[in-house]
Amino acid sequence: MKLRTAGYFFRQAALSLWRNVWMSLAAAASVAISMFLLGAFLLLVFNVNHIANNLQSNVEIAAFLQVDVPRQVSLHIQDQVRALPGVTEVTLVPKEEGLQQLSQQFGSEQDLLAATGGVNPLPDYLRVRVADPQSIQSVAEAIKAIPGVEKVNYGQEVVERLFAVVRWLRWLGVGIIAMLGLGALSLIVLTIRLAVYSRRREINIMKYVGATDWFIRWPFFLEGLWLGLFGSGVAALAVYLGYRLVLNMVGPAAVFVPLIRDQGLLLWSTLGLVAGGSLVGALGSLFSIRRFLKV
Amino acid sequence: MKLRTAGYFFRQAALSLWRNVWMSLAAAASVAISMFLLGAFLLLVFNVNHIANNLQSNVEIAAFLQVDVPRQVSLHIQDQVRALPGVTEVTLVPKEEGLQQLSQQFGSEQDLLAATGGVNPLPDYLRVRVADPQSIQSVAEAIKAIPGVEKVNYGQEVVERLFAVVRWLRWLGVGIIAMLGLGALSLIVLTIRLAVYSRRREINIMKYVGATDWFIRWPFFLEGLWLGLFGSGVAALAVYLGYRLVLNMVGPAAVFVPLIRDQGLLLWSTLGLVAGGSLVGALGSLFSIRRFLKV
Amino acid sequence: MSLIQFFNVTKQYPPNITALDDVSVKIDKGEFVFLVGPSGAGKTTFIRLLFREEVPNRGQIIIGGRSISRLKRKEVPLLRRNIGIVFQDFRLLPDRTVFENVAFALRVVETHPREIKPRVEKALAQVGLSNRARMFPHQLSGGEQQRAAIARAIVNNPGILVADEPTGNLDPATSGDIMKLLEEINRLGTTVIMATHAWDIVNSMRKRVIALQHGRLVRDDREGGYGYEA
Amino acid sequence: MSLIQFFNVTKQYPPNITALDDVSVKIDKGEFVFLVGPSGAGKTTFIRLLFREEVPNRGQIIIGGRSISRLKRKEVPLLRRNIGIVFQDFRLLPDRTVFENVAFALRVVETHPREIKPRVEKALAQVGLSNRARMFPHQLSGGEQQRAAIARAIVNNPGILVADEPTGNLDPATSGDIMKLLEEINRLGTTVIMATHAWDIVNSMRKRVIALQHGRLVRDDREGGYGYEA
Ligand SMILES: Nc1ncnc2c1ncn2[C@@H]1O[C@H](COP(=O)(O)OP(=O)(O)OP(=O)(O)O)[C@@H](O)[C@H]1O
Ligand SMILES: Nc1ncnc2c1ncn2[C@@H]1O[C@H](COP(=O)(O)OP(=O)(O)OP(=O)(O)O)[C@@H](O)[C@H]1O
Ligand SMILES: [Mg+2]
Ligand SMILES: [Mg+2]
Repeated sequence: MKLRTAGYFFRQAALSLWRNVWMSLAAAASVAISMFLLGAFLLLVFNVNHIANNLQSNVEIAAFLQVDVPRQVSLHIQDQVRALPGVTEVTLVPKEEGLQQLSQQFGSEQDLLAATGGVNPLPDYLRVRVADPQSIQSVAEAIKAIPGVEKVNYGQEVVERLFAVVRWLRWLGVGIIAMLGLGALSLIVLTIRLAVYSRRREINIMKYVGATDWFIRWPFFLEGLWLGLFGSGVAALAVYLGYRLVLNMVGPAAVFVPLIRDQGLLLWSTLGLVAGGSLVGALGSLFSIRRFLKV
Repeated sequence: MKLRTAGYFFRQAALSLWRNVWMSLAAAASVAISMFLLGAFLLLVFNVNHIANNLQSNVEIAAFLQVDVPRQVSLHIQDQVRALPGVTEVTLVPKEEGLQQLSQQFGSEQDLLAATGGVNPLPDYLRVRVADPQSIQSVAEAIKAIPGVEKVNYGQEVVERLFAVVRWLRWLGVGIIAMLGLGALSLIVLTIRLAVYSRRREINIMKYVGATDWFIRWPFFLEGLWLGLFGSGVAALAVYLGYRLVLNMVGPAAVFVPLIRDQGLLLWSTLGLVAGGSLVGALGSLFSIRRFLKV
Repeated sequence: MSLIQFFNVTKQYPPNITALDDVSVKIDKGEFVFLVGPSGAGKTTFIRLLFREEVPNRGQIIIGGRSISRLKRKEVPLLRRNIGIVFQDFRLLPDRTVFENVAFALRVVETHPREIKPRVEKALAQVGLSNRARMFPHQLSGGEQQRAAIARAIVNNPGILVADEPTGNLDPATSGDIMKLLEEINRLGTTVIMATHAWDIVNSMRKRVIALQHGRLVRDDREGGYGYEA
Repeated sequence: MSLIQFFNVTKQYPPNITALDDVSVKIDKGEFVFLVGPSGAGKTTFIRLLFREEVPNRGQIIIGGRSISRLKRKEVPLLRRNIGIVFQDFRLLPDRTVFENVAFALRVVETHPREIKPRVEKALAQVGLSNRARMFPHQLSGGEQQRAAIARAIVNNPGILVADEPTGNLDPATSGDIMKLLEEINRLGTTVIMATHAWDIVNSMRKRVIALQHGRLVRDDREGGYGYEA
């Protein structure tokens, strides 16, 4: 292929899009809708995953010390726990604070201490956070092995439950993305096939006049590429702006819904959409004219 | 229109689908994919809503009685609470049981009672469930007004938070369904437009030979209807079987993920898909030929 | 009153092509008219105006006493059903068989199904295509497609038969058969208007000849021959 | 050795139509050949086989010493580029202008852009279409489309020019011009094969005539006239 022929292909693809403008728009709109849905769900799944991670890493271990351990030893144990691999944060809750919390819970602050005759029956305890939620069990066991620790509690049942739900959510997310990805792929390919189908005669004529397969393919390839690029560009823009809008709207109220605010992810996923859409458009187009080239 | 003409239309539409079989399949596949996505997410949103409702109705009120209230009075208060409108279940947790739970929590059962000199510092409390999660606040206030109740706790913060998340989830669900519905609608209409577009010459010729607009429209209407029916039929079947599969797979393990197992909902939503798909197909087809009839 | 009247009809195509230029002509019921002229003279345009594929930019066309530019949208099909047309480019429905293409002209007027088969078969026999009834247009030779188009135009016994170059793809023998068929139809009362380049046919039939050149009417002879020099 | 050779070529279409039946013929370089025969005789089929739109069911076709049934897929375009073809149904690209349609035959052989414009303009002038260069096929009259198709076939100075009914939609004067053009091209060394029903042209030119009937070769005269009775 000579270079000037490439120029001709570009002009030809552009002209063709323009002359079949109505069809081009329909195809591009189809790409845009599919890619928008895919993009929106991609972000949704990312966010759900993010929230789930958030929830998981909020899980704490409560390590109750023996009741009769002096404060000095408590502090020492705290240091020991802090030195364990995977531990990120250790807070010592002295028994006085523990009692206060308990009293508040029952709504009878003074009574509780009074009722026990001024004796605080509670132990000191440590609140421990770990870096990787998956390591929580092993850390808990390591803490339990430290002398002076009476009991370790990380709400085993609840945590297991939470982890199960999160695992389930992740699979669901992967499933949804796979489904939508496949759906978008098929929809784009089908659309481009229909668009190419309505021009099958044109392809035949080119062949009869002596055009090689690649000579016919190139402009269609470029057309598909541009349809994909344009359609998924619109989709990416919509996803981007839509997400910013959601961030702004939910923004202040969403302490409970910690959305991803990382510009990088947003940028990469929109770029991914555009790249994917263009690729599918171009390849779909190539693939679709194949059967009409056999003359 | 004479009746025998109707028969002709039916045959014509069927023939046409068959003679453009490749295009018909592409269009039907497009309908099927769009409707499948819509259907799958419809069920997903229904289920998320169901689970959220479930979570909400699991919220309990803990009503702590005054420490010095005798057991007799506690039982009386329990009856009073049970009589409140909206309350479904009231369990009395005697202070002995309370202490036992607390002791277990710290991992030093005997010590706690011993430490307090055999005196139990805890109050009795009631665990209350309500029918409608929205009424939890008013029920809590009513309970608080009963003499002998010291403090009412329903994890105000957590519940507010849960409710906010659920509200957010509901809106998200509505948004997703609206978006997917619109997307499916547009995709189907665009597909059918492309399919009709490739037959624009045919429509012109019919007009030139003296066919009235309705005479041309009818077979296209039927074609669109069948494409929609077939495509969304396949989608509905896939959704139905897919959901049954998920139920079976998740089935035993999903105490934590209470899915809807109501056959009615499943049936109605799949029927809705089919009806919607057919309608959109038929109307999309009618709408698409309009511009080619103007000759 | 004449069946077809053109009053000062001008038809321009964008950007600035005048396909018909101030043409006035009257054609009576039962006439047989040849439309001649060089390539691009406006013959096909004349025919397109007749069945309202196009509307004139200026002037009036009256058919059967009605101005066809004033037809309502719903009345256009009724006009067309009374005009059998053979298109220069055939315009057969690509995904229907020859039989169905011809039958279509009967279906649009909701002919009883029992009548359709014999009438289509008769029309196909008249153009010599009986053995191609089950084939699709793309499976036919050029001449066969042309004959299928003729069969569709005559099957409905229209009041007016308009044929654009109906023998362009036919050998002389088949052309002769088709001309005999058109004469026969004309004898039974149908008005026939035929655009053609076949000077031998025009010269041998000695019918009315309307000649166009550059969109202008340059000659209108009762019993003319081929030729369009002014 | 002859440029084009048909050895016992038979072509059948489904279901059971024999379009060419055991045809053997040789055409030398530089010849001018008329292909005649009634509608459906197999003329277009003969041409389709030449440029390999179809392949024969039996027999061999040799062009320039190579069997074209044995061409590899990549070689087919090279064959076609050396054959200028005027199709009976024109086959112009609907969404390109006349200029672009003609230029396309140059583009596929990657002609230098500077050369394209003058050569296309020359070809359009030869068929008398210079003033229609910017228009689309559907905006042309039948004869103009035919001439555009002829311009596309000759622009590339092909070694072989095959024309299927190139004057079917043309008036006698334009037909005459086109025939002079084809003769001119032939004189410059191009082999011309032309299927036609125009008995007057065939009779007046006295070139080689190959007559087909029902797919069989019934006559092959050095300096023949129109006619296909065996
Ligand atoms: N849709 C159109 N847009 C622009 N110009 C057109 C259109 N249709 C026809 N023309 C032009 O109008 C002129 C008359 O065309 P018309 O088809 O009536 O010629 P004709 O007499 O039928 O010629 P032929 O014998 O070649 O078929 C031609 O020059 C043609 O280029
Ligand atoms: N694709 C096809 N499928 C089936 N039959 C076909 C096909 N193409 C052509 N035929 C048949 O083959 C025979 C020869 O066709 P061909 O087109 O070669 O005739 P022709 O000599 O060119 O006729 P004309 O002068 O009418 O163009 C015809 O009877 C036609 O019906
Ligand atoms: Mg014309
Ligand atoms: Mg032919």
